Amino acid sequence: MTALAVKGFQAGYDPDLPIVKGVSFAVKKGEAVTVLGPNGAGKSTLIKAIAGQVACLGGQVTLGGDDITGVPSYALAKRGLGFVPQTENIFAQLTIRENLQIASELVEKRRRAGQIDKMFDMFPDLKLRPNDLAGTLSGGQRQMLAAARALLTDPPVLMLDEPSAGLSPKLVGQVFETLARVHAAGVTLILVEQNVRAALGLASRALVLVDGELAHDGPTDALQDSTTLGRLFLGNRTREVAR
Amino acid sequence: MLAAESLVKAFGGLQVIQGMSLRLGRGELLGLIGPNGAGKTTMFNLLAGTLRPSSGVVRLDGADVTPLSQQGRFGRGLSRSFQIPKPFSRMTVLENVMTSAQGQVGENVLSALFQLGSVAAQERANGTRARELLDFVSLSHLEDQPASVLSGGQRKLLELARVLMTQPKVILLDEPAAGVNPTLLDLIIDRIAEINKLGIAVLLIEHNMDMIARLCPRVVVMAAGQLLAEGAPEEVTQRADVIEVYLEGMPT
Amino acid sequence: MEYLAYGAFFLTLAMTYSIICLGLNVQWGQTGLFNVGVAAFVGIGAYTSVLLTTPETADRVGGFDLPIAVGWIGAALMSGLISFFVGALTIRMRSDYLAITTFGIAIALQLCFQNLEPLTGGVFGVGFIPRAFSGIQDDALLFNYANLGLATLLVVAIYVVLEHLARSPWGRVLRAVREDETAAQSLGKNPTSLRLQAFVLGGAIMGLAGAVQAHFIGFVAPANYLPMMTFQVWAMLIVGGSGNNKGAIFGAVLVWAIWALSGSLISELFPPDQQARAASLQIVIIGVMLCLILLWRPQGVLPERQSISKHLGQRNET
Amino acid sequence: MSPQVLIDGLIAGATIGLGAIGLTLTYSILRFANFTHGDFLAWGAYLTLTVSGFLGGLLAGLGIGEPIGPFSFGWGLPLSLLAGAGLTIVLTLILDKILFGQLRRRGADTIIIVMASFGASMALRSVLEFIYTANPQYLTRELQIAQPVGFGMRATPDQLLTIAVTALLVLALHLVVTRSSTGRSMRAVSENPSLAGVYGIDVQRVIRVTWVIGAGLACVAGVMSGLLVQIRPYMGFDLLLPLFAAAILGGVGSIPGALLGGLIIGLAEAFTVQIVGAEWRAGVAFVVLVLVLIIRPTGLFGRTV
Repeated sequence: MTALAVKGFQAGYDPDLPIVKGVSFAVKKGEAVTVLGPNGAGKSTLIKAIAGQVACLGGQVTLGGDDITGVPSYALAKRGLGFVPQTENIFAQLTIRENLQIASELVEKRRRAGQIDKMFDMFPDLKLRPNDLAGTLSGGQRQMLAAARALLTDPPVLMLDEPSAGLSPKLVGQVFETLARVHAAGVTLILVEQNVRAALGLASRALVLVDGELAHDGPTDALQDSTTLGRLFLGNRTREVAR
Repeated sequence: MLAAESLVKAFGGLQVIQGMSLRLGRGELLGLIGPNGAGKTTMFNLLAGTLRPSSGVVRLDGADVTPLSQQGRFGRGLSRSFQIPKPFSRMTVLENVMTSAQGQVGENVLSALFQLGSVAAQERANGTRARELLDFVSLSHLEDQPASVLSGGQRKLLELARVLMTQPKVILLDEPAAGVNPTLLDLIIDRIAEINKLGIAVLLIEHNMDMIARLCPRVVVMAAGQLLAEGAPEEVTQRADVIEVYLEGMPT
Repeated sequence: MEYLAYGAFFLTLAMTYSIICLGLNVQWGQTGLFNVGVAAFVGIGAYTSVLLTTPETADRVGGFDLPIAVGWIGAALMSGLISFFVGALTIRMRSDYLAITTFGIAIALQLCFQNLEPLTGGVFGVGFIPRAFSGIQDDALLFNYANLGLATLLVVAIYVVLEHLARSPWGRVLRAVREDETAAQSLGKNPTSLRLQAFVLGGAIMGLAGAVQAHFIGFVAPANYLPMMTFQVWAMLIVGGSGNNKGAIFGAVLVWAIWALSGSLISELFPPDQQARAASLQIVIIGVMLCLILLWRPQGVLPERQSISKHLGQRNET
Repeated sequence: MSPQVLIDGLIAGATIGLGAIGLTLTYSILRFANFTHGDFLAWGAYLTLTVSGFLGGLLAGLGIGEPIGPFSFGWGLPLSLLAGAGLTIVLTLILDKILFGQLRRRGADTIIIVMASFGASMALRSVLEFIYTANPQYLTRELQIAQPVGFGMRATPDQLLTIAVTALLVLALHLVVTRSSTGRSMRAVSENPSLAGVYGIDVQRVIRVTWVIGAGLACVAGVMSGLLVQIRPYMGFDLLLPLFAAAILGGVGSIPGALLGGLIIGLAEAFTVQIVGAEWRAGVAFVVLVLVLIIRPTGLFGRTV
């Protein structure tokens, strides 16, 4: 059962210069997939475009079989495609509770308060001072709030853009622990990461993007030994891995 | 030529650069590598003067340039490229290079109106030099085209020509190979080596290790805002701690 | 005969609008500065020149009885100076702050024109302004042709100077700043100073146009410099093609023609007591036209062209 | 100087403040300086006037056309105001649909949208002038006598009512924006529209709500100004600079700021009329604007809704 699929997908900021150049893959329901690749390969652009944040320049995206190409991001959120951007992923000028309240409007009225409480239980840091502005949170707490916001609606598919960026190793551990729990609960995860080790620990399958093209698609076991990985990130990584 | 001495840079409470030093010798070609989030770009901005360090000293040709802005350092022969090149896309390729020339008399409206002779002479001289540089980066066939038609790799080459047009003594190149197809990559590598042969010192931030290995006799590896390793590329990339930081993204 | 004289009169006014439009093109077309106070800068020029060139009168300050040419130069300098102050205050800020401030300047100066009676003659303004070629004023046709010739000459001269500037290093770096301010800055250019230069130059040209117009019509009054005028000039530039000096001139003539024709059409169609009311339809036409052009052809009739330095010949020459 | 200045300033300031709130909201949520906002005030006043023309006869026929209590108008006016506000809202929504929304969708520069608003403003005002002529019109012909309200100040019941209505509307709006889910969404969109989409907020809907609030308040402000002074096609245009000055003085995006800015400008105008002379009144807003830009360009309340 396919949760999300892209076919011949092209995306970018300038129609003449696509950053993602014809990528195709399908993610099964309940799968955890990580998108890896060197800097500037188009990883972020890929998931931003799937989430409706960057223009899709060609190809098709389907969510649970429905065509969602070009659907605006708010409608995707309503259809259960959760997305956590890498930076500026919370409203700093709103309170912590308000951030969650906005997200809660996507669930039925009677479940809203319960879902917010559930998130407070999941991320106890947020419960300490829920009526403070979210802008006062530390970097790690911001990521927690961003994740809580996305998880609040129980999305069947959740995409995250570098959730570990700028976090200390301890916090990275916490974030991935949380993601593992989320995944265990049946959520399909698509994860763009720079932290290869952490990502491989969580995901069962890796997509490697190089220069906007899919260079590798397969189970993470194959990538576990560090020579392959070293070559991917430090050595002549492009062609041989691709084919 | 260009030296950083125990630079520290903090954003809010977060120390991104934690006492980093490096030295770029006269006419040297030095590579700066490290995983994402290691602080390379911040380091680069500190050297170029785009950012001011919280503490530490930047020296250019022996002189302390720490208080100087990017413009000030620029005037002393330090030029930088951008990771994502920003050509003026509605201007022609030639104009893009011409615009980079420094000290143009005609860039003031009054001089442009009244000092016709010196403006014309300077334009001719700059035009000749700009065309030489376009020959150098193999873009001369496109000189009358708007920069918007250039491919990603060609934009990198144009950026190189623009940087050279400023007649720098030191250039800082931020990922000149990112998003470049293999054919143009060879050309870029070749041109950077050529530039270096002219006696211009080059500091190169790059993720493409092939390129680093081919160009740089010496590399500096950064991790978590600090110096992790230093030496020849072949040695450095074999080190376990270097491989480790690349896989961990952001180590302690 | 009468038609010929009217034609010359019409074209002369169109030429004065062309000059204003060329000034606005320096500010908007080449630099991207949104000036909503065009009428004020034109008015400053007009009043300055009037002050310098009219004979001394008992009930007004000034009246220096200087030659018309001195009035024109003074007009350009004065408008340029005011532009400098407005620009220095707002050019660093968000682009729409300049719009709001210039809008404010237009209203404030309108008040000054009305209320500083000893200087401006109040709401009734100043009449009997010395006119160029006043020696042949009795021969209406010849007089109109002479004025048309002079105005056209000025338009051509300003056009040539502006084209020269567009192809100069100044024009080039101005385009660079307009396209990408931070990139230009990283090449050691100073965007604020460049923008300010363009704003002042444009303001000075508008001031000159105001003086030329005042000496042609023969009187100035606050009602000549209402926001209406700003709006007309904007429509001219956008329709003609901003960024293109030929477009600015073409737009001025075209919109002025539409304006004049719709005006005479209204006076034909509506009874005299309804004409003031119907005149507002003219404004609706221009307003709707401006919006439609912005929606469907934002580049105008004559889009901007590449302007290349004239010192760069063909490649093989160098 | 008589203390009367204070109350005159407050009354003028209330109108400016109400208008400035709409302007500041569109400025922070749609992110452009809207030059048509002044004309919304004028359209609101004329639409209300037109409806009340129809309604006046009807209500008089029903025998309830008489002035209410101490006020100069009957039940016809509040009813027409509701209808007028509705029509003004429809007008702004249409304008957004055919002009601003189109430009937004094409990714036009802010400044192009500002320019379009400038063109639309001229056209809107001239349509009014064509339909209603430039002659001033009045919502009521009843004469009112100013009553003493203490401290040597006098005010008519209508004037006091406008202050009360302003206070009520601003309080209500403040509660909506700070407490309701719609207000939350508005604040979110003003901070970061693309993130708002990720959170599941329909940005287009928030934009429509913004127009509804802005147009509604503009209509009320226009009617208040029409009730106390007169209705002219240029009334909105003449108020535009004070509106901008108030919004910038209060800090773009701040509702209390816009009201406070409006009151300050109203007071400054009243003082100017007393000290310098009525002919310089329109220049006050410009002076305030320039002072704000020099001293504190972010305004009194920075940048939060």
